[in-house]
Amino acid sequence: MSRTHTKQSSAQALQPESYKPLSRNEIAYLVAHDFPDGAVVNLGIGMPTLVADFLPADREILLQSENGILGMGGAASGADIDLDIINASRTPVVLLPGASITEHTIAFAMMRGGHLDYSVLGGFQVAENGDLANWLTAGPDAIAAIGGAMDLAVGAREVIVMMEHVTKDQTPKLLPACTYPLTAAGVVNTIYTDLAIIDVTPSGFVLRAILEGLTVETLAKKTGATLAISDKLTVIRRNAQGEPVYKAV
Amino acid sequence: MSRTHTKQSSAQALQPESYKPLSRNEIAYLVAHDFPDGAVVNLGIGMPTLVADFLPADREILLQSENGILGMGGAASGADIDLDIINASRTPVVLLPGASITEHTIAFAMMRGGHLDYSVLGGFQVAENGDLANWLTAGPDAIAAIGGAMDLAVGAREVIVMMEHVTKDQTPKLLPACTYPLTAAGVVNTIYTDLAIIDVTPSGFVLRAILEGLTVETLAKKTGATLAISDKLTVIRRNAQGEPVYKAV
Amino acid sequence: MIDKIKHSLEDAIAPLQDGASIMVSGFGEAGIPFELLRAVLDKGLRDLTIISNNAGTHEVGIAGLIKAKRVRKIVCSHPRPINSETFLAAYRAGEVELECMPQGTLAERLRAAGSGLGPFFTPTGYGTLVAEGKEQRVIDGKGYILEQPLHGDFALVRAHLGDRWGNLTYRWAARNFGPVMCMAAKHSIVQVNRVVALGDLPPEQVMTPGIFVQAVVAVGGER
Amino acid sequence: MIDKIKHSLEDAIAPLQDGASIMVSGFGEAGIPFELLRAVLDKGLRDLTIISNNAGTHEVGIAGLIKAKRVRKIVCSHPRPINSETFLAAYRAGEVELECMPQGTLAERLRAAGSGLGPFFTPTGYGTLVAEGKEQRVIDGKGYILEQPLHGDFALVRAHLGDRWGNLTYRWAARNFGPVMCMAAKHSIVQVNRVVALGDLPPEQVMTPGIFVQAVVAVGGER
Repeated sequence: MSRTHTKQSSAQALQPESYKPLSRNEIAYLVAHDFPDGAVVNLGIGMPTLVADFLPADREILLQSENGILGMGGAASGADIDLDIINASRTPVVLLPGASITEHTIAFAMMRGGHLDYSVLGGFQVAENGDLANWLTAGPDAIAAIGGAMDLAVGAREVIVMMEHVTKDQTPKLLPACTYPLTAAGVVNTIYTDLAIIDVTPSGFVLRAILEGLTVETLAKKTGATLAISDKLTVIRRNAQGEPVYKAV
Repeated sequence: MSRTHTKQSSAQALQPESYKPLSRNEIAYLVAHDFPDGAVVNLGIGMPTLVADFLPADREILLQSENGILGMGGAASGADIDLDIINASRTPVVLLPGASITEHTIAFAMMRGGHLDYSVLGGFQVAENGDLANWLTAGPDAIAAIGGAMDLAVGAREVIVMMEHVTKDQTPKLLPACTYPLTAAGVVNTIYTDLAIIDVTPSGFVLRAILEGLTVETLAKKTGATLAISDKLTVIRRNAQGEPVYKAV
Repeated sequence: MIDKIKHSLEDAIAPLQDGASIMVSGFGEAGIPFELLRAVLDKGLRDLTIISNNAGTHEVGIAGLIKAKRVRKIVCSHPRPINSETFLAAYRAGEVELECMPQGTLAERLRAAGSGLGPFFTPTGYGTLVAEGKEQRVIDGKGYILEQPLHGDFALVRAHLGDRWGNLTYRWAARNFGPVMCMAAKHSIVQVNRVVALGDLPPEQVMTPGIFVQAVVAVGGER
Repeated sequence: MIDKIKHSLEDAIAPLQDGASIMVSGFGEAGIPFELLRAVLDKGLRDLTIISNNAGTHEVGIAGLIKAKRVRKIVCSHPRPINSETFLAAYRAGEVELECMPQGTLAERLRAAGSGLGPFFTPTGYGTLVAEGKEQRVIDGKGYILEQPLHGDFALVRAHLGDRWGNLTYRWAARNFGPVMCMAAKHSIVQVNRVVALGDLPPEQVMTPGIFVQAVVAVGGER
């Protein structure tokens, strides 16, 4: 698998506090490396799709797709491309040995029935009570498009959201309550952003890891709701290979 | 297929009116010959199972079984016996070319979802409003055993009941209302007994065909509810081959 | 003799009429019955309700019907993946109605219809706009909403192999909505890559039993 | 690495405890996990709730457990096919409780549990004793009763081939309740005739995807 996360633009201006936000690939790398061996995971469309490229080679992690595939490998190329073997984003993929195919009701029974260990979704907003909004902005001409997001959000044992910490105009996306229509209520367990890893607990947001060079105060300003600090707070730094890491080794 | 319906006991005493009740095999023969070509049929346990032996060779009739088989053939023998290929009565059967196997929820979706043309069931009692009782007698020590009967009774396009016209002690089994617990309410379309063929219509029982030698008056006495007579009433007689027939040819 | 094989697309879709509700299989481009949809377009049918995961892409398939103004309403889970401009333009112009629901709810509503079940409670959509106007219930602390069976007049489905009883197999993930739509529709019409002799499909490998299928037509083009 | 293969029946059933609710696959003798049931008997487990289509026949399998007074309750559709004397005697002696329901309702309640759905309306049993005490509703002139998902701690299932991810195939009509019970139980334990290498089962022919299975044990005896 390619590790293009090291190719991020060095032209990006550093913030005054001298931190470099995580790239989308770096966020994906962190998510990928937090899955335990044997995890069964669904990667939603958008940013979560990147996670497939960073799964650690020393763990067996099963990828499920809403169109009935369990055991997806990476993107297909050349003669391996079969237009009847695609992921949820309609990209041709390969099947791993051990893969299986089912029809649609079983694919969604896997999600809704609690059989997935992790569901990884993109997000517009997450509220401190775990509400997720990721399907419809509040604009008057917005056209509904739900897809599999609501099913993915209700059934998995752990729901992970990957998103930028703030919008392009610096509006916080972690909020006391979502202002956009909900995808599901009270479901999010953990949020991976370009600045931090935050757990959603019964008492609200708890900071698990913060990007190196960024102060908790600055992060709190970029967060729309109260941010508690974990006793075990760690720093996300880039190791000698340029890979983001945050756990004590 | 064997045609053992001709082997009925000739020791049976004839009634004063000189009629010979249809044997179970003869009833099965009549039911089998009323299916149109292409019909999809489920044969319940008990007397309905006999119908499989009399299906006309010039019609293609698909047999469905609640344990997931569509396209059953007759009983298996010798090397064809496979204990994983059985009908609802647990008898080893063969599969016809074109047969398919499904798991249990799909097998019952076929019934409940209205995909079967005919469901053939045994009966303790049938009421003039189409209520069927065939699973539990009213005895104080009766032990419930439902099986597939209730599902078979609700979903098929036509529900056919095969039973003796009266009990061993001459109590009518066609009644104004069932006294035994119901299998399903208002579902029966047609009843084939050892004496007659009776349709269940919105206005009650209508006699379609009556056994040769039996008077309508006698039949009415053996029937616990009002019995209307069809404009097209015909007689069930035995042809030169000893087969029961009732339609003008 | 049971013979569900039709010898042309026109014969296969002969029962369709204006105003019909039509389920259309497919996810992405896998499993979409493009040839049957083209025949529906050519037949000139109008005022259709289309039940499918998407609302068509580019200007073919469902999008072709929308562009020709043959579709009154789209019932789907995701009407705007990439290349959905045909639907979006028609929707903004008020030419087509939209009913949007979660994908798993779409699949399960079809299954309830095909299985003879009534409405069912699902947790998907509880606490969201999807729940509005629907019966809701909290059971053991978890919220559910009541969803209705989704019936339809016809299904147009793409499968791989089919026989004269209507038994089907599908290729890989082109299976998706095919089996449940064959169950749910009153009359299911299936285009296959190849018709095979009765008995050629191993009984254990049949993915849609023929009882759920009314017509099979070969379009060739086996991959 | 995912490796669900267990090397003995004892290992396979190690998580079972007294008082567990256990789904048991099979219809007739096809698909009954006799070897696993024997291991449950040998382990000495008590106070079990058994969820299965029948209540066992002769003195083996479920009937063996009943005879040894290990079963508190049977949840099934048909407790008295031929050769069910063991259950009938125990029931009449008050040694075992019975919950009896229509077979299709049993299958569908298991499916609802495995699919994360709440209760559902079914027409089966409307107007009968089965409807007593249940919520009822008439929709478009047809009566329905509300049935609940049927959860269970464990499933004991017999399949044909299995791999280390838990993917399964079944032989012929021995499939019956296997797939839906694997979905419905918290922990599914499957005896197979043979363990095969990962990748040996063609993806399109897998009948139970490994996600629904927690343990696979070979018992040999391939037919």
